[in-house]
Amino acid sequence: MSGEQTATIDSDIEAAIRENHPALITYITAGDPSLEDTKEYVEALDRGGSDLIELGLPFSEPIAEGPTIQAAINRALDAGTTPARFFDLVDELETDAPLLVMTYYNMILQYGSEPDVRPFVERAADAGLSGIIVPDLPAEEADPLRDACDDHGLDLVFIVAPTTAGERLDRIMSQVSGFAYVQARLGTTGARADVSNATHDSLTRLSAYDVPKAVGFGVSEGDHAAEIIEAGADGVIVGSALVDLIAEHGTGDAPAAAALESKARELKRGARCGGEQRNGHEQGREEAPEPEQP
Amino acid sequence: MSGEQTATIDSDIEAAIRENHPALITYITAGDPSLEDTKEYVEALDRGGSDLIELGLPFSEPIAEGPTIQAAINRALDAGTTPARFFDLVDELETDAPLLVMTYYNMILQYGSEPDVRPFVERAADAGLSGIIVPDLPAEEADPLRDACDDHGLDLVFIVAPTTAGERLDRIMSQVSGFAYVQARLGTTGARADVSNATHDSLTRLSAYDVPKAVGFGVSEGDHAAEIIEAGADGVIVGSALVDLIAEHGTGDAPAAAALESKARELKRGARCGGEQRNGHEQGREEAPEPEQP
Amino acid sequence: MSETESNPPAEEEPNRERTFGDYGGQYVPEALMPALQELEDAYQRYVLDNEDGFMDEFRERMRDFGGRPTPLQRADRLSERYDREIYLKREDLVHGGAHKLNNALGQVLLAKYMGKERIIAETGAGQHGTATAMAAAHLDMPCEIYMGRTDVNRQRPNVYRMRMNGAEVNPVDAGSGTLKEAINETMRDWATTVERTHYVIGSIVGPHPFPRLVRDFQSVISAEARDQIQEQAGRLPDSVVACAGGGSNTMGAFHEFVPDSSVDLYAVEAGGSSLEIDQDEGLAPNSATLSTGTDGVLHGAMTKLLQTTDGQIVESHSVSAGLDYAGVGPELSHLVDTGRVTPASVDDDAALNAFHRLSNLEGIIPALESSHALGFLEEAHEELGDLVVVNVSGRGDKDLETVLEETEKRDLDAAPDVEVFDR
Amino acid sequence: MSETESNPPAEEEPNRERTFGDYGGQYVPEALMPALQELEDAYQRYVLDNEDGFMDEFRERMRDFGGRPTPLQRADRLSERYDREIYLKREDLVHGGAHKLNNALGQVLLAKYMGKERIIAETGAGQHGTATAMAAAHLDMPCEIYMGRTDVNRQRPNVYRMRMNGAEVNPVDAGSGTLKEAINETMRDWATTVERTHYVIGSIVGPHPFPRLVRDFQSVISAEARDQIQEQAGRLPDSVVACAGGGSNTMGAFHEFVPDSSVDLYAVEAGGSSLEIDQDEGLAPNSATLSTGTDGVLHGAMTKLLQTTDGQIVESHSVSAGLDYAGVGPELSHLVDTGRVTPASVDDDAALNAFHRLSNLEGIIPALESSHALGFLEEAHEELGDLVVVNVSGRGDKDLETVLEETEKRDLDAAPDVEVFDR
Ligand SMILES: Cc1ncc(COP(=O)(O)O)c(C=O)c1O
Ligand SMILES: Cc1ncc(COP(=O)(O)O)c(C=O)c1O
Repeated sequence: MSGEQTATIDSDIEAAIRENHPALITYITAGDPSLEDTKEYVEALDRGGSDLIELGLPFSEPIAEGPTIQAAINRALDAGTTPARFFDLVDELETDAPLLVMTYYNMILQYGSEPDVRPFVERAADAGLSGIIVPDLPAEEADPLRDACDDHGLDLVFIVAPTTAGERLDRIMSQVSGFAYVQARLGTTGARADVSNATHDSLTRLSAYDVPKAVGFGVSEGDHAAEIIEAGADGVIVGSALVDLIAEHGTGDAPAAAALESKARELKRGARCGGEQRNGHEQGREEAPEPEQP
Repeated sequence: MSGEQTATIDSDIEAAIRENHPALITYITAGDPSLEDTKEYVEALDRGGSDLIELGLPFSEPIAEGPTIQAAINRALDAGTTPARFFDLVDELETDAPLLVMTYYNMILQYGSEPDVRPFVERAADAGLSGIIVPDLPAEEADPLRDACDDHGLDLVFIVAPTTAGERLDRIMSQVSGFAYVQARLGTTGARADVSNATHDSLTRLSAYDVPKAVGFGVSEGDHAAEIIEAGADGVIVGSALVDLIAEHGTGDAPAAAALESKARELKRGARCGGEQRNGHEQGREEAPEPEQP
Repeated sequence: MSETESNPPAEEEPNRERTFGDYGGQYVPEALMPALQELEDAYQRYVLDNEDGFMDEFRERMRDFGGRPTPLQRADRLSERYDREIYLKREDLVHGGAHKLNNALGQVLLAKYMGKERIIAETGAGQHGTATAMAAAHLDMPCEIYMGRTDVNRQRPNVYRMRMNGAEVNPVDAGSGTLKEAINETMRDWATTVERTHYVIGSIVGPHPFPRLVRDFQSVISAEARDQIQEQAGRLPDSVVACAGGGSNTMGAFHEFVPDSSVDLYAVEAGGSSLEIDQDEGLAPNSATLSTGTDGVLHGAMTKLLQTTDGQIVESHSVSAGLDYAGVGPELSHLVDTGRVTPASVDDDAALNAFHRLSNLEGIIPALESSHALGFLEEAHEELGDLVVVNVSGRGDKDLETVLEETEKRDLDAAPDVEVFDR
Repeated sequence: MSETESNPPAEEEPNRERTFGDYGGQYVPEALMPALQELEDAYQRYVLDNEDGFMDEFRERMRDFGGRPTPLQRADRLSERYDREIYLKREDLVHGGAHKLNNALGQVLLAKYMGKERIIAETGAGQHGTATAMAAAHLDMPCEIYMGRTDVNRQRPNVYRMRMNGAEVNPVDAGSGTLKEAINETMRDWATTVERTHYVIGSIVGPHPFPRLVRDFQSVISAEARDQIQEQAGRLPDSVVACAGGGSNTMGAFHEFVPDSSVDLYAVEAGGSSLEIDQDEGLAPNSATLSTGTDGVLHGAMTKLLQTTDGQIVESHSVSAGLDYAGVGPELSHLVDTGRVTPASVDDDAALNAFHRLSNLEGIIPALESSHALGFLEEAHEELGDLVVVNVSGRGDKDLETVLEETEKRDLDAAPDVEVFDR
């Protein structure tokens, strides 16, 4: 176990989470509404305190997304976002926060002249990306991509769902690369008004695993961030709430960047606040009977 | 055979045909376009030289009629023609030509309170009708009606079709009452522009039977009448051509009656002319080898 | 006439068969009589005596082309609802979607054996027309279908199907442009072309031998069902329920059970909106001939009819086009008079509810005609005994539009909300 | 990752079964993986091992409710036209009008055995949706169908049928509002409700074990046909021809013949109006995936796809809605790569002509999907040997309107004149 943790210590991503604990991970769709806008927005999210930024590379069949991100993906595709242009953008970006690409498996497979994951991973590494998240790639199908990522020093982040349990959970948690993306609830992405019970249950279930855990799917407010971090997460992942802001403000609009920046600040503040609460409990607990330390 | 012929000698109908040879039999639908009109029209046909007049009592499903008489029947039904009113009309009529009623079997059956043919036949006899023609009553189903007609001294006229042959033809011809209604061609009633070959064939086929034969279905012109009589018929039956005149002239119109009268004259003249031609041939034949006289 | 009566040896045999008690007969124009005799002869030879293996070929084609045997299905949810065993005879699965093909294929094949060159048929809503067109295409016979103008316009999909199967469709403009006029017009065609044409009549109506011929082709329904119920339920049913228009699915479903006196037979007619007849207008807002009709002659046979006291045939009415006929098969009239068959009627609302109920509970969308039999089950199940067979004479895809329209006008408990288009 | 590979005893068995050569797999969100494992387990127990008599009940219900076996019919006039023996497998006679029920009933029944409480399914033109709704009504399972908004509006009769069978119909507004979007949305529902819901996928597509499960339910087609042809023609056929959309009727018709190396198998796809893909617009005017597609991942499986070089899935097009899909079953991709199955395509015009030809010559109105298989017969019969089985996957009543519209736009030799309304 400790050997594995050492192996991931070169991970920019894990480092970003551990160092900026509790971490804020933000997501937007590249090309929504244009790649120029995306550049501005990423810089705003970076300024706003994002510790990691996920950039969605749009795929025509986004089966894991809710309506908000689906719509963003359609806008991005209509604007002519392609993998080539996406990487050109990433080449240009200079952010404090490490960047990840989030896309569907077919996009990765088709990059280059033959169906093969390696050209994509190479280009991603070249562009300075730190990791990849693939919503339709469960651990069982991940070998080829994991090999390629390992070869190029990229993290391949896995999602842990509320339904993930037993032997599969153990296996996935033992292979965490970067962080465990904890899916807050069943269903698709999309901003929700509350934090689900499933989130609390999952974090309890996962507390035995000593890996960085970031919670996504439905987080939209500073308060949610606080609650989630307090419940044991190491980071929160926010996407739809940010995409909503972009959709509201439209293209080429300075206020969109400003809104994203201030939303990021709110979320980061919430996360910190949750972290302090948790520390309070933990100290409280440490003062109390005796913790079940391993 | 001679016994049977004696039996039918009281028949007004047979007498009318034999005495006025070659005979003109005319048909119109009672109540088309109203029963008052029918009265006038019947009188006109009588004046025009009809030797027998058939009055159609309209039935809603006239399966043996072509479009002309169908339409007349619809007009008559729309005008409220019922069996009761029909008989009231017949009560009033005073014509030289004997009258027949032509109607479908169900009309006969339903007259009176129970399904039974007798009340109709009684009332018909009462009204002074001389016979009945039922287009949907083949010999096989005719016993009850034939009995009733016999009891009341009415003729029940049968139709002989181009398809009637063999044993059935013999049987029907041996039971002729009034005259044999020779159907000129397959199909339905309706004025045609020529005399069909079937007519000639039928008359040849029927020449061996010594009963009065009148040909109907499609006869519309004096020339047809002539041709048919020349070919061996004892009478022609004309319906649709007269109904066409009624339809053309409309209701309460003196010219309709006049047109009917002059059409009747044309037809009667044609028939006579055909008769003379035939007599010519027969005399010619009598002068030739030797006729096959019985 | 004394001659006819003095001629018993030659006459009695066909005479006896020509009728069912007082019903039936051959009330047709003389021109058709020879064709009916030819048909009687062919019926005897090919159908009754299986000459040239006619019936074997018929059965084989009904299997391979028609999809027979059709299942007898236990209806689990209806059985639960009515607290007795309900079995459905699935004629909706016959090729074309109804029992109609049993007869149409039989007659077209018979016409072929008889050396006829051309097929004609009448159709109302188009069910018999489409079945005949299919059979004629399958057997490579030219085919013309008469259909009232009103029906042509309101049953376009069926008109297209017939055309696609290569049949000519002849619109009939007379009268109200519906079934009655189409039959009249087909008879007129037949009277003109009888020598080379066979008229494929669509139900157990018309002159002898049609009622027997059609019944024999349709009786495959009860022949199968009788075996199936004994195999599946271990005994004969307490009752058999079928809708009745002309009555061909009805007698098809009953025929083999007629000798089984323990089996009650229910013929369910269309009650329409009311059982009264408007004498002045010549309209019946129903087609409950067996329950309310009087004896008379229509389309070649003596039978029970909807008619005015004068004898004019009235316009019948039912939400179900296939039941909308003022006559009924003479054999059914006879079996009702003798008490062997119990007539019943179900009104438009009850039939529509039954349509929705079967669709929803069993996943079978029945024809509106068949829905009358199912509506009777709802109303009278308590009198039907523990084991009931209902004949589902056809499928309801053809009725969707009518059902939607008619459902919208009413307040039916069993109807779903169908408005998903504006959500 | 080294751990996965070092764990062969537990992993290899399912892994081997997860794919067909390089195709197949389980490319789905993590949340669905446990459900797929549960389904794999149920597939093994109930379908493969007939636990609790599952397969017996399935077969019995397919007989009594579904109308199986369907006939294998010698097509006399096609045989004459093509101068060889042509047999038609009559899946058009299955309840609901297509082979779709074989799968839908199997899966809904399986869901019941698994203790699921709710059924969801996608549908394009509505064929799979109506089959699923029927099966769910029959088995008393709540059912929701996702259907693109465009499809909802252009396939109203099918929407009504589903509603009448008690299913909810959920219009999907995303994208072009057709099948692809409906599948995406159904997957989203499933990802949310996976614990109590079974997703009844409509063809041999999707993640493992769906392609095997659906194929096994559909393989009743070839199991019957293989027996029937031997009984009727005395030997195995030289070739079997079936249309391919996702490929469920295709593999259903092929499966039992796959080991018979003398039997050639032809999968006929929709050639649409052209076999080219417009890369810029992301449009394919065809859905000839097996002939022209490239390997990729769609809806959970690695298979042949219509996609841009970037990997975006294109909008496919065919006159036949049921073939209009950018993917295809992974097993078919594999069998094409290994040479066991020959892919072919037939364009819109040829399919329409074949539709009219079968209607006119045989009295069977085929689905437009099936018309592609029949169009191939017209084009390639000389290569198909002396004894050919064509799978008529469904009936064409559902396609009448489309066929009329599309026929009017073209000049087709086989089309009849349908204008009888103004005569
Ligand atoms: C499905 C169905 N059932 C019943 C009928 C009524 O006819 P019959 O009473 O002759 O069975 C029809 C007539 O079209 C029909 O289509
Ligand atoms: C009649 C028919 N055939 C074929 C298909 C194509 O599906 P598959 O390729 O899965 O058989 C469909 C799909 O709706 C269909 O309805």
